[in-house]
Amino acid sequence: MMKDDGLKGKRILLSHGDGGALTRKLIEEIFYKKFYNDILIKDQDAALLPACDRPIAMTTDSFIVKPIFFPGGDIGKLAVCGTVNDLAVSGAEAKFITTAFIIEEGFKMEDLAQIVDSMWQTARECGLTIVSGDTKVVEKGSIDGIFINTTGIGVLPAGVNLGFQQIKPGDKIIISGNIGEHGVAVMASREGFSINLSSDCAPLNRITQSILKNSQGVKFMRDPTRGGVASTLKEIAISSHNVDFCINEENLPISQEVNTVCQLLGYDPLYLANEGKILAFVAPEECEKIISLMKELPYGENTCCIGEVQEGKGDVLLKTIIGGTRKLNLLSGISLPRIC
Amino acid sequence: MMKDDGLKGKRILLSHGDGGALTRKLIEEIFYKKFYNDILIKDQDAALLPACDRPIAMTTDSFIVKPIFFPGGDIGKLAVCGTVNDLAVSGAEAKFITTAFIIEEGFKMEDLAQIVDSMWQTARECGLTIVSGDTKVVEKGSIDGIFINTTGIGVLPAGVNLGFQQIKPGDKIIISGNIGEHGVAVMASREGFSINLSSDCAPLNRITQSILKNSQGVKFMRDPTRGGVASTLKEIAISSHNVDFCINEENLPISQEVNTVCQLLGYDPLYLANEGKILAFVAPEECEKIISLMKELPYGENTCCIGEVQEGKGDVLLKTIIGGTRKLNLLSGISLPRIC
Amino acid sequence: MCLGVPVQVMHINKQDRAVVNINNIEVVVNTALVPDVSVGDFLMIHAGFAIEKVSLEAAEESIAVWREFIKHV
Amino acid sequence: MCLGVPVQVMHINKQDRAVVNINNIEVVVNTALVPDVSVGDFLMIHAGFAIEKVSLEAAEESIAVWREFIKHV
Amino acid sequence: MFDLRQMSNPLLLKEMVKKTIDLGEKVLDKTKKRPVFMEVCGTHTVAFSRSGVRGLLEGIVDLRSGPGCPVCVTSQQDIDRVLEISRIKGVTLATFGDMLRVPGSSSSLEKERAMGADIRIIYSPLEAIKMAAENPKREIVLLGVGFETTAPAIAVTLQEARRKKVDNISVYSLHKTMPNALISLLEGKEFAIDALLLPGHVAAITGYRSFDFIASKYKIPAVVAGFEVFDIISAISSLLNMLLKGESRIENLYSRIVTETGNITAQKMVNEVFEQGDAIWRGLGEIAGSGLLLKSLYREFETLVRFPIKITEASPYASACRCGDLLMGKIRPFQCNLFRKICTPNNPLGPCMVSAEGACSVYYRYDVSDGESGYDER
Amino acid sequence: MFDLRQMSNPLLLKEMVKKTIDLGEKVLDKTKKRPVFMEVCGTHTVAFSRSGVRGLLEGIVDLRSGPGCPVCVTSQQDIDRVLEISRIKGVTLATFGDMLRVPGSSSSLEKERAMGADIRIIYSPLEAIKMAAENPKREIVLLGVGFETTAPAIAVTLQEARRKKVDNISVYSLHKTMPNALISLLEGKEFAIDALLLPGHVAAITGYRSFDFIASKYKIPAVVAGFEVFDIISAISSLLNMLLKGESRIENLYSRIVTETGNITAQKMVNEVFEQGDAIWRGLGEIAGSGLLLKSLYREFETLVRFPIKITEASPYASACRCGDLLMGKIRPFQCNLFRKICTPNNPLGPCMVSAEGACSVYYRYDVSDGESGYDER
Ligand code: SF4
Ligand code: SF4
Ligand SMILES: [Mg+2]
Ligand SMILES: [Mg+2]
Ligand SMILES: [Mg+2]
Ligand SMILES: [Mg+2]
Ligand SMILES: [Mg+2]
Ligand SMILES: [Mg+2]
Ligand SMILES: [Mg+2]
Ligand SMILES: [Mg+2]
Ligand SMILES: [Mg+2]
Ligand SMILES: [Mg+2]
Repeated sequence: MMKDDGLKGKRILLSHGDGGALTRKLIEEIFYKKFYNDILIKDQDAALLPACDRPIAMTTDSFIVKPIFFPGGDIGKLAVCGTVNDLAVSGAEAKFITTAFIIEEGFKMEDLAQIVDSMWQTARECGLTIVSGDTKVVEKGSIDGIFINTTGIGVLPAGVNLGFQQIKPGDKIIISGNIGEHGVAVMASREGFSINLSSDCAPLNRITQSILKNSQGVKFMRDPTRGGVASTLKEIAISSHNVDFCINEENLPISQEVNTVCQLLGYDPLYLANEGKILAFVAPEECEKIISLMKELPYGENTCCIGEVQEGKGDVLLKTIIGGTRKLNLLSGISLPRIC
Repeated sequence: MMKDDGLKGKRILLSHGDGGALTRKLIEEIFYKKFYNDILIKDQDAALLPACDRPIAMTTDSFIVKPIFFPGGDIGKLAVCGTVNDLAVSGAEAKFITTAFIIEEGFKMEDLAQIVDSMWQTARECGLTIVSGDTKVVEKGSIDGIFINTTGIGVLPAGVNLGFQQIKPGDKIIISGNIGEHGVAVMASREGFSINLSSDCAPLNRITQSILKNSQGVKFMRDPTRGGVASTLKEIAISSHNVDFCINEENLPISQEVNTVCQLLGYDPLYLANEGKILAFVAPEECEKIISLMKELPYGENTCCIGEVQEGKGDVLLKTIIGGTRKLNLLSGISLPRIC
Repeated sequence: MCLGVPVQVMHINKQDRAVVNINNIEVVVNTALVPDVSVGDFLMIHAGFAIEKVSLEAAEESIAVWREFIKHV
Repeated sequence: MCLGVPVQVMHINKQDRAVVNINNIEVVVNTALVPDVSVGDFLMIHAGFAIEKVSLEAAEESIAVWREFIKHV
Repeated sequence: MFDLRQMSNPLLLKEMVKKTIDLGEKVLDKTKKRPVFMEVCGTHTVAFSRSGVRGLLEGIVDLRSGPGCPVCVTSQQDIDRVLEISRIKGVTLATFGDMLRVPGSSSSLEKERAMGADIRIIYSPLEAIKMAAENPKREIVLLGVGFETTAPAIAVTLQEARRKKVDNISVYSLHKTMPNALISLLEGKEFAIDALLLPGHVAAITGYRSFDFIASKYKIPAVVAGFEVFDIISAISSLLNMLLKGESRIENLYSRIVTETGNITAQKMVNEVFEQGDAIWRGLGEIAGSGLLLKSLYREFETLVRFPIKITEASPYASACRCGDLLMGKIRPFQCNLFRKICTPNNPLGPCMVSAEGACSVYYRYDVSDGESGYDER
Repeated sequence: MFDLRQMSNPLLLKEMVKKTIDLGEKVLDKTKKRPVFMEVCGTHTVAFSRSGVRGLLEGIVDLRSGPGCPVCVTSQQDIDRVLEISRIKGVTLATFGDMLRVPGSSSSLEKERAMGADIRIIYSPLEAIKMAAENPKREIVLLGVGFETTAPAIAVTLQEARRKKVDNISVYSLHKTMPNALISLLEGKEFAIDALLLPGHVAAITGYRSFDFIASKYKIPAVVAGFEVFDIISAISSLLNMLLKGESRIENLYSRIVTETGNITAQKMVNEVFEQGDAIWRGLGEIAGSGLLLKSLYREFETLVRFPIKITEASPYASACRCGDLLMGKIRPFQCNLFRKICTPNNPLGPCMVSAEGACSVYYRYDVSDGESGYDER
């Protein structure tokens, strides 16, 4: 985005959050300037949305990231993608989103404008309408910059019925691309590594809608964010019935950059956050077709099959490159750097 | 609520927010324990809600309050009431709500349980279902305790059509009870005043649904939260067309406690937050009936008419007790205590 | 800069502090500037300090004058 | 407690610091424990410190022994 | 026992307004012009506008604001110094809320806080002592702003700091005193005010005799008045009465608080800690003997000794800002061309639009009429 | 130039596994029981489990963990002291992440942080110097945990602190050294391990000759090995070979890094800063000469001198916790009755379930089999 020079040097003041004249000014000059649409600008206590004859999906998330601007995105893009993706993996078409900002006194106005711009760009890419918002300002030092909550609703297309209970032995497990890139990109920019890697932060709704429309083989999807691929797989394994998931280490798409940073800092890429990836469980006979559908679309180019479902008792088993087997579990304790 | 003694001495750890095993434990032991319902416990990325053949209302707000527990409520009750009331004043029946917590490392587990309990109690009172949630934990010192975002959706009953454009000269302006009590209760407990006053924090959906169902005379409603009655009236006056609002100072319901604290600290009660009040604009011929409907219901006992709409150019005019006139404006600058 | 509030003394603490009451709200004020204060006295408070006693008699007198004036003039 | 990563020296700074490279990622490490380091050397890094040089010849030899063994035994 | 709330009886007050208007009309009959009164004190400015009394009486009296808003009369150079102090590492600035948004040459305390300065709003100067005790590694600077009413509180605070051996507190005193400022006003060539409403709480400290010179030397009628609606109507009525009778006296209408000689204890406290010095008043310029500076006995608590800061040139205000004229009663706010059009509380061009007591801010927020009705501008 | 990545070639590694199993079967044929090997170093424990090598070879070798996880062998009393230090006002504790969740008698650093202690995770001890320089008003306590590999880094850090005159940093040294701990183990009455895998990075510092006594005095075969999959398969293969031939030597399989005499510079650094002292090892008890304490020359950097803390009685661990037996190679984790049932990473009853290198935690997280297959427990 072109930075708006009129905002240079301006800062968020506590008064911007008092619900009075300055709040109104902020809303008009920063938020409405980008988010402008017929629903939002009615300026009601609640946005009025059309009736909906299909089941509705609804999800919420708060976004906190340090640094706020990172290679491949910023907290604004993250906040829209995060909610779009939760709707997408539940099978829904994302329609409407609300945004709630908590901003630290002294936050740079031009940074806020840039975040708002990237929210708007991302929402537009996804065909989302931002229908309602909220802004709170807190005293300097009482948060670290900015937190954003987004809550989204979407519509479930006819014929879509995803769920843990659909997952059956023989199903294939697909991931839409490289693992751990958000986690590593954010960590590397925090630690000041010079590294040529961007966060994978991206909206996945086009991918999910494409495979749901063109194949009956999709059983279940989830986006492996906090806790990474390993925790997400384990969560699904726990909730599903009488299955194990068998993952092939040699099929895992992990870039050399990610592997190297993990080695240096003592992390495991399987437990690092992804912000633009889908894990999909699909019927074996549809697997190839679904992979090619995903590879055709942006953000799905590196899609591959990483394993399959077997009868079992809720374990996630990783076949190592030398043919050994180890388990994957829920992340336990924050993923600390370790020197052990 | 009875405090759960098993939680005594326990604190929120960073690991509770890592998306792994401890996050799951927290969700199950604190959140699901109270919020349990068929939609929520499906544990999907997005909650699945039924189709809806009427227009949908949607609203979001983040809640930050110091102290977190105050006379008359806590941040949990506030977070549910705030969103229920935004839906209520837009005319909708509140149906589903999402909750997103940002919690400081070290927050007391029993306090969290108590907040969750009061959210649940309030949601139950309103007939709301909590359908989706999110929990983030941030480092000790990086926020002040807990922030909660709630986003709600509701259904607009047939025949309801509220809007600024309905407000016409001659309409009456009603408030559902005493002014400034949330602001004063919170401030007094912050300053350590011993004072016999509670926050007005309350859900207003029963009141709004009752008057919408039983009268065609409701033109517009709003809840005068941040910025108070004065800012809310002025906002409405700005958005409406060719009207002034004339308010009678002698009709304003303000308790002696509120007046006194305001005198002591140099605040104006008209600019203090309310968390359980409605400002309603109603047709003059329906005014008496609507007032009696409101007086019948909990939280509406002190309803009264405070003024009326006249032709004009967007001013809010206050007739003082001695017959003078002054204007009310948007709050400008945080409402500081002043000694001037 | 001269907002003031009249309050009544409920209790006198040591070292220039008194508990005062106004409409059933009690606060502590500094009485260093009004040393001869007694329980029951009315005080004018500014910035947490009592700056002077309030004479109810004088207040009553002021009103009486006006009432007289309104009635007879 | 003994995680280590092999890296290659790209540049030697004064006062026991060197820029090292691993898979195109560059980081600065402390070389106080390996004073005679040269550009191009491989180092084993632990906790931000080079703890020893890595001999590529020895590594090559170890593999050669195995290849021999696998081929002929 | 008499109940003070009787003073707020609306019926009584409405009657008082009526009588006052009757009286005003008699004055109009006699003089053929609306008399011009000045409410010297900013707290009176607020009381007139908030209660609507100003509007009710605008047909009979042209009420002007004076130099009695301490925030407004603080010079830009002093504000710039305060901002510089707030930027010193390790300093916590304790200030009354009124000062927060006042613009200096290029910033305000509110903006400095957003940039990271540690600025705390206090209700009472005593909180600064608590703050100092609780934060022994920080330097608390107490911003001393106000007139004779506030200065004693600061004096007591410093005495308490000394007694309790709290040594990480200092005061930056911008305190001002009324008499010399009034003299400067009254001596002004263009002074054209018919009567003065004097600040009641200042008089509570100083005694009403301290204002005698206004009547005796300058022959201007004046009243000492409180801040209730009852008080301000009484004040106008009394002044009209004097005008009608051609008298010029100092009348004490605030006898429930104000005595001839004032609060001797408070005066002693002030004299122990402060001494008279010169002060620069925005609009009025430098006035000899109109400021209160710390005595050398209290030099250890002097902020400027602890933190010698450089004096920078203040950049001039928006040249069209008429705060100066306003503070001398020459104009009313709407006579400034920027008022409401460009200058608003969210975009204040002068301190009179910022302070809660500043005339521009008060008129913007409360007043319906621009004061033009009734008799014309003269 | 030779590319180190050749070591990770899956085809090669798979062949190596095959050959090793062949060899193992010959040993089984000869001895009629699975030989018991101990991987002394926790980093090896992780390598075996994460790669799946442990499972692949479980038919031919019973692999036990040893006392080489520095977090696990830290005594409870020492952890309680660390917790007490973290609670001191003004102290910032700088620690490797591994220590954060280790339970003391009634708390952990993670819980202390939640209660307000200032605890920072570091990657390298050098960060502590930066921290000290940037926070001159805080006392940085660097927690020195680790074996011979880590001690030189702490030594260099303290020398740099002295050179840079950073005086708000101190070290609480819980450093331990391997040789005397191994002797204590080998001298144990119940010692029943057939061969040892020695820690490669410790040997890089000390030289492989420092382990000679294992073969010469105790007649146990041992290899010094690195941490790649290539290295650990090589290690097993080499030990099996020695067993088959009835040899007991120290073989250096990590010649790309480890020399006979080790890193002389690093040894000098350690000797300048540290001296040998006694240390309490969890499970092994007090072992003379197995700890590294600051020399009096560096007394100024000694945390315990700066903050004398009282020594409290440590409350005993869950009595059924078998970390002690585990660290001596007497059992594998699943033989503890609490393992997985009650003791899990979220509810760890002993440090072996907490540390990333602790055997219980490693087995819990990675291992599929419980090591029971193949030949039976003996
Ligand atoms: S309106 Fe603004 S510019 Fe005009 S005198 Fe007042 S403060 Fe100055
Ligand atoms: S499983 Fe737990 S209780 Fe058992 S030995 Fe390991 S750490 Fe101790
Ligand atoms: Mg979500
Ligand atoms: Mg999500
Ligand atoms: Mg998700
Ligand atoms: Mg809001
Ligand atoms: Mg809302
Ligand atoms: Mg709201
Ligand atoms: Mg609202
Ligand atoms: Mg979430
Ligand atoms: Mg004043
Ligand atoms: Mg080791």
